[in-house]
Amino acid sequence: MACSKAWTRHVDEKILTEHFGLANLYEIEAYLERGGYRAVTKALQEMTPDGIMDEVKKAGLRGRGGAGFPAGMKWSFVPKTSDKPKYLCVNADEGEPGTFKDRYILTHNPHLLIEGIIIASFSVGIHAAYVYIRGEYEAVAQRLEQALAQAAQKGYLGKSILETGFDLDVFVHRGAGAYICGEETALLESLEGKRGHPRLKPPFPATVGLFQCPTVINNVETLANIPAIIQKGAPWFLDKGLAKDGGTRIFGVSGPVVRPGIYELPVGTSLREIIYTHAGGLKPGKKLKAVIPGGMSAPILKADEIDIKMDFDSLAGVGSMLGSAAVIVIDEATPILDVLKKVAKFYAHESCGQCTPCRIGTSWIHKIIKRMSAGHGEKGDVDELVRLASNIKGKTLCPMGDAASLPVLSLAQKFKNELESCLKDGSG
Amino acid sequence: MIAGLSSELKKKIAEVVARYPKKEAAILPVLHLIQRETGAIGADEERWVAGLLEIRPIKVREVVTFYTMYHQKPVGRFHIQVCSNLPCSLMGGEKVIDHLQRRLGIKIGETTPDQRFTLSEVECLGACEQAPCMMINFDYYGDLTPEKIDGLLKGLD
Amino acid sequence: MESAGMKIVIDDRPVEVEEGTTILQAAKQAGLHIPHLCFHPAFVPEGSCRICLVEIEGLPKLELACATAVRDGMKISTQSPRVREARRGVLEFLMADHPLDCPICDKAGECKLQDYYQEYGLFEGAFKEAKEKRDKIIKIAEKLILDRERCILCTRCVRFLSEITKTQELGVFRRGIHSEISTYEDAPVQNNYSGNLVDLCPVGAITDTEFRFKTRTWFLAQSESICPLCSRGCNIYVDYHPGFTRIPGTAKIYRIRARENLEVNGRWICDFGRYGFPSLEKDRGDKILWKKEGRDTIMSWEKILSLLAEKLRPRHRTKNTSNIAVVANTWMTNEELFLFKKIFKDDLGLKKIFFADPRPGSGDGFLLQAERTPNARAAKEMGLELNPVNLDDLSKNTDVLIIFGPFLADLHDPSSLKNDLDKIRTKVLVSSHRSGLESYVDFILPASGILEKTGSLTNRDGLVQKFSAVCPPCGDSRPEWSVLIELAKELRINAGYYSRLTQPEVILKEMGKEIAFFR
Amino acid sequence: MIRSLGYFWELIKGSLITARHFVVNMWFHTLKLFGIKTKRRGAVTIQYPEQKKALASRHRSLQRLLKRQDLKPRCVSCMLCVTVCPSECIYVEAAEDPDPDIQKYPSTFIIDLSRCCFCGFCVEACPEDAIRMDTGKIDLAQSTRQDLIYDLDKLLK
Amino acid sequence: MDIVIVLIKIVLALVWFLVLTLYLTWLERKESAVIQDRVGANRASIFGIRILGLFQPFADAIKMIFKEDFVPAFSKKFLHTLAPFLSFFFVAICITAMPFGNDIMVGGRTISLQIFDANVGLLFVLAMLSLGIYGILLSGWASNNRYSLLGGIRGAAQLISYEVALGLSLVGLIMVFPSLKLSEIVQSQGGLLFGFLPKWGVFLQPLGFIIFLFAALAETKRVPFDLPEGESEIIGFFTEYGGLKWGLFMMTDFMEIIIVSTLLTTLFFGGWQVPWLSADGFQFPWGGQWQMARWLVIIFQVLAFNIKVFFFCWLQILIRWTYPRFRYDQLMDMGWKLLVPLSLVNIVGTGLLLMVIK
Repeated sequence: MACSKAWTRHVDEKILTEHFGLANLYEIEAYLERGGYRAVTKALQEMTPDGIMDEVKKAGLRGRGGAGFPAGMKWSFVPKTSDKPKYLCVNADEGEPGTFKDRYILTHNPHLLIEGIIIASFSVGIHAAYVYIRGEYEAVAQRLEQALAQAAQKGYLGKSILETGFDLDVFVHRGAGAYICGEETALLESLEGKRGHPRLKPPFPATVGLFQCPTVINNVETLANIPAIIQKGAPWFLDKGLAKDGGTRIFGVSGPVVRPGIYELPVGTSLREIIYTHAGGLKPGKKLKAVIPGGMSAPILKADEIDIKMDFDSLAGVGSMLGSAAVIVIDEATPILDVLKKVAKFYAHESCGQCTPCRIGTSWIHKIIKRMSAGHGEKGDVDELVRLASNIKGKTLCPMGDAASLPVLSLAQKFKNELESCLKDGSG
Repeated sequence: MIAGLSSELKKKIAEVVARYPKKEAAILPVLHLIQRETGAIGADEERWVAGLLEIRPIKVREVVTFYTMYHQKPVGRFHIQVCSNLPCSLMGGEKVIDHLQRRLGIKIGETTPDQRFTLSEVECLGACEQAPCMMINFDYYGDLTPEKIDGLLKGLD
Repeated sequence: MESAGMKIVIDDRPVEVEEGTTILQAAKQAGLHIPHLCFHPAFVPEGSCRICLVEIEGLPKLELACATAVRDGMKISTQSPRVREARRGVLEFLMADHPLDCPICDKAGECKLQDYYQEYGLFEGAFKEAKEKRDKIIKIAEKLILDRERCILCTRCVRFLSEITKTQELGVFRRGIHSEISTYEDAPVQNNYSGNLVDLCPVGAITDTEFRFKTRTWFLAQSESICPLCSRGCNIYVDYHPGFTRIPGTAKIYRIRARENLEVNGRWICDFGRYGFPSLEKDRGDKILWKKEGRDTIMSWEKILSLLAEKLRPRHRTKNTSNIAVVANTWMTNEELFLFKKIFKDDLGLKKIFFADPRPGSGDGFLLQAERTPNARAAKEMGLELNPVNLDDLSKNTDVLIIFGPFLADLHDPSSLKNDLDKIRTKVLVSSHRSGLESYVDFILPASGILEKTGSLTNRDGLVQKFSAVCPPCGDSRPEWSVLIELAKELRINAGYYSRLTQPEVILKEMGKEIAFFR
Repeated sequence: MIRSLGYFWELIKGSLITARHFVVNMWFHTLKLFGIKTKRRGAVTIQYPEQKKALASRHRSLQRLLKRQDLKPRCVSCMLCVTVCPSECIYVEAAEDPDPDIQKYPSTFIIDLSRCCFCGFCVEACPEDAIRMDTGKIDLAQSTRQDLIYDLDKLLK
Repeated sequence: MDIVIVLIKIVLALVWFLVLTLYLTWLERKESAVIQDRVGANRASIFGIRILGLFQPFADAIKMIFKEDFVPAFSKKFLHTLAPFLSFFFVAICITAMPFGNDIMVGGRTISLQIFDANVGLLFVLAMLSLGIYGILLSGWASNNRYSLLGGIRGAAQLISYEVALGLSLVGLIMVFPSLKLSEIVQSQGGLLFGFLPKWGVFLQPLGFIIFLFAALAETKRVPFDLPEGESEIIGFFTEYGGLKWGLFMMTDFMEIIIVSTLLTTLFFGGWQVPWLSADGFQFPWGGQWQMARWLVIIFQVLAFNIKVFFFCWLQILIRWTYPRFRYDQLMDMGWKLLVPLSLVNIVGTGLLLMVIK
């Protein structure tokens, strides 16, 4: 690994990241030493599938991918009786700018995920799981494959795990560079070997998913939480976080802060605390201008809005969202137009091109912003951006339309004055 | 070019194909494997893959053109992909690109005449904590500064 | 479970529909049109155009009408300000990436995008940026041209080729704003149903070299008809240009399009039928000729029919009709075959009745049939035997020969045809097309082409389909049924019976009385 | 009866008016005949072919077709003029131009002036500003019908 | 020899008559143009020579000659052709009775400048004018067109109505100049009234003159009285005529103008008489005289006749271009309720006056 130093930095010991400090945690021996696979043993030998599902439901584990859908509920949607095979897809297509938590889990503690996969599959009755990992994470994928091989060797995967008669195969599937494949139906399409075009919902993947079969799709971080829940119980997990939103979250902090990195903190930690206490505040000489609290698709918060609890409901209350809990810090020296340009370029580039508002709307917005940043902005362009973004919002096939429009909307509205000062003055 | 696939690779491909209930689903990993060997996915490779997975070549082309990681034309020996997305550009991603362009004497999307380097600008690489970052082939390099880049380039090969 | 009726309300109209119906279908039942571009009833909804959004009471977001199944008690609004605003927004996006070249677009006038813009758009274009440049003239099939700038990526064409023909010649390449429809390398769309892509394309992205630039759609009169080129009997639209008064030759058929009939052809027709229409208009005979002593004399219908009747009548009186032979064909309509049978078989009691039909081709296993004649089934149902022409039998002891249709010339080689026909004294040809037979016969009666007459055809599955004339008869020509009736009247056999049969509808009714099949 | 006779006086008045006109105009005519120039003329007539009145700026006269910079006709043969023409005097046949930005050009463009009613709808309808009625030619009489049929060459002149 | 002289006179009179007719068409155009501030016909030219459009009548004539001689279907061809000739003939014949000047002595012969000096000359003229109605009726009927027929009937009704007034208006005149011979009527207008006023009919019969003027205008069937024709809207008796036959109707119209003018001149304005001009020169009432040669006097007189005729032609054209058309009831009212009673009053008044003077 060319820069192994970079893979470990500023880690807070918690549920998921407890042993990240260990250099060889990804080796199964090291993992077993630390009490690994005990949860699997407990789940498979002492618990019923429904019991596991109930425990996860009670734990208030919400999806860590972005939408925050309760994980237990998701599992229960899968029809119990179905002659079709069922599948588990692990969403490791971490493409949201600002997000890198899954990479940490996969590199440092792949067995935690494998454990989660085994428990979830057992609970739902799945015999094949695919980990859809983004194409750029080649090294990560290799490490995961290695971990899988080790787990299989130790009998935690494959035929009749722990002699319970439960079979499970886990495969790694690498994407090839498409942000849209982080959307669950697009991920399925991609996994089926097609273009990553999101599917119409309904039918939901829980009933018609991968290869037209019932499918559970969970984020890496979500599944990585499962072993702790099984081992320590739902109340313990719930206690770590908030009433409806249990556990901890891995907050990834990037931007000009003193200590960028991941921080596993209880759900509901305030944004100010994350930035100033854990990440060490901004670099010397920089001043906070704004924060994007949940990955690029989350609406931006201004510097005076950071006294907010980082959980789904609180952030939704101020018109933003927790998303993947990726905190991007923006300093005073950065022009908002540059931020907007990056946002617009990203979504124009990553739109899959299937549905009209996203395909044309994102590129239109990008063209306007390009023009503005080239100094040819005209009066009314900011309002035009707002209008176009609202035309995309809520009208697209998949959530990417919202993801593309929300940051533009929030930037254009909250920083209207700054943006308008970039326009040509006069009626232009 | 496609004829010269090593038997080892063919075995690997067969193993990958077997992982999926439908052959078609293996297209992404198979393409990855082939591209690693051939450098790009041209029409020959597409037809070969289509034959292997029992689909029409057009389906392969659809997939190849959709995903950014497949190249229809070969790239240089070192494919330098620099992230220019928000977290990286906050930390000076543009400077990295400018420096690389100057240093390699090529623009974004171009390959050096000696086929050593190809420079690409990519969206988020998922390493925002070490911004600005870049990827040379599949290796990540973070916290880049012009000096560090110079050192890296020198160390290559 | 008995499919329970779902009671829903669309735009204040209560409708009861079956379970599983989508909102779009339900609205159609209620008589409302919800705009849609990517949706086509033959395919699984894709939901990519986003123009069929409707508002459902109680739901925060607008939902797709094409893919959302109704639930009992749903209240749907297809015209609320929110919905209209959303459609307008979608149209604005489509327009931003669509060249506004309606004046030279062959789809103009029947373009969905135009229609919807008229209904929901009508805004000043806010798009000030540079439009995407794309390739405009791409030959994707022998007769199809793709204009990528006009393409709105509804992917109907792609889905048609993968779901209906299963040939998958087209695909979507690249992504985002750069997405484009394309063929693979140099493999063009090559199947017998490629023409349907033009009908399917909701905008003018795929056009047809046969129709491209020829005229504008609003000049065309659209008539419903039946394709006569094989025994499938596909339902078609024939688009006919009534012509410019001052410019001769401008009144003509410009194209054939598929007409929906799920019983027969679904929503498609084959290219053989679609592009076969020029043969119907080519080489038309339009003059009534009598080759009196080798010289062509132009005659009137009254005169030539009475001349013919004079030749036939004495033989009928003397019950000496064995030296009369007739050749029919199954391009004739039900009514004509019926009259033919009535007059020649029943009334005149002829024995020498033959059929000359076009040679069979090969079918394609989907719509196109090997049997290249539209009405063979009817002849069988009527009890006519489809005896092929045997030239020896035909010319032996024959004095008068009446040939219907031009096909005899294709079936026999000219020299033997001439030899055998020369043995017959009086030869009459009733034909819509020139085929070379003219030079062997004495009387030429021009018949109207199949698109110029009204009547009915029976397809191979025994479905009787009525159709009406698309355009006026060419020149002096008359439909065969009228020729047959006039001839029967001149022969003065059963005069009362034949003079009642004034219209094809009347004849069909009469047929129904006599032959159970046509009831 | 007597009352109605009042119009006799009006009749005489009327005659006097016309007579006055006659006398006055005749006077100027006579002066002119003897070559004496006067400010006022005996008649307001414009002697048409020799003297011409300036046409109004909105006048409509013989149609012309405009050209592009490369001297091709601007017309894209959209046939909107054909559609809108109330007297059906325009006939257009389209052909394919090799330039994909033009695509369609008229291979035949005929205006039958013997039918034209100079309503100017064609000018209004034209989306390309390819036809105009501003040539100022209004004396269009010809001795044969054929001469009244203006084709592409004549209209482009 | 007499026959030769008569023939010469006929030729001269006809030439005069026809040339005047032709140029009356030109005059009408020009006069109307001048009244209306226009220029009028000035285009007809021979080798580029225009001279005020004087060739216009010839151009018209050529045009009419070369136009298709059209006879409507199902009409009587003969009658249809005859009608314009009848009209033309009956008007043309009237010129024979007109005295152009005093008798002249050529080579010991006394030649009257009149073709045919009937002793019922006046009645002859009136009779011939009345016969013109046949042309109108015939054309209306023979056209096989109900509009033409109606036009013809309107024309006949109008002409007959005004004929009455026309005849009656002259009774007073005949009583004053007790003769029907036109030459005598002219001769007797040679003297003076009250020693200075020419003894013209107009001074002796002012009311008669006015009635005659109106009735005569009505007889010419021109604009205020053009109900038989009404070309612009009600359609008249020669709708179905074209070319030369139509031209004949038009010529008839103009010839009627001339005939009416000559009648007015002859009956009311002293014919060829020039005031105070006797056979050997002017003898002014205020004393003094101009001696003149005999031939000069004759020329003066003929000239005077022509000028007077010309004036009335001009006047009629002026009237035609001044007034709008009558309504048919107004026309009939005026004829029967105004002109006829007035002319009767005129007769009675003249009779009483004559009795008193005697």
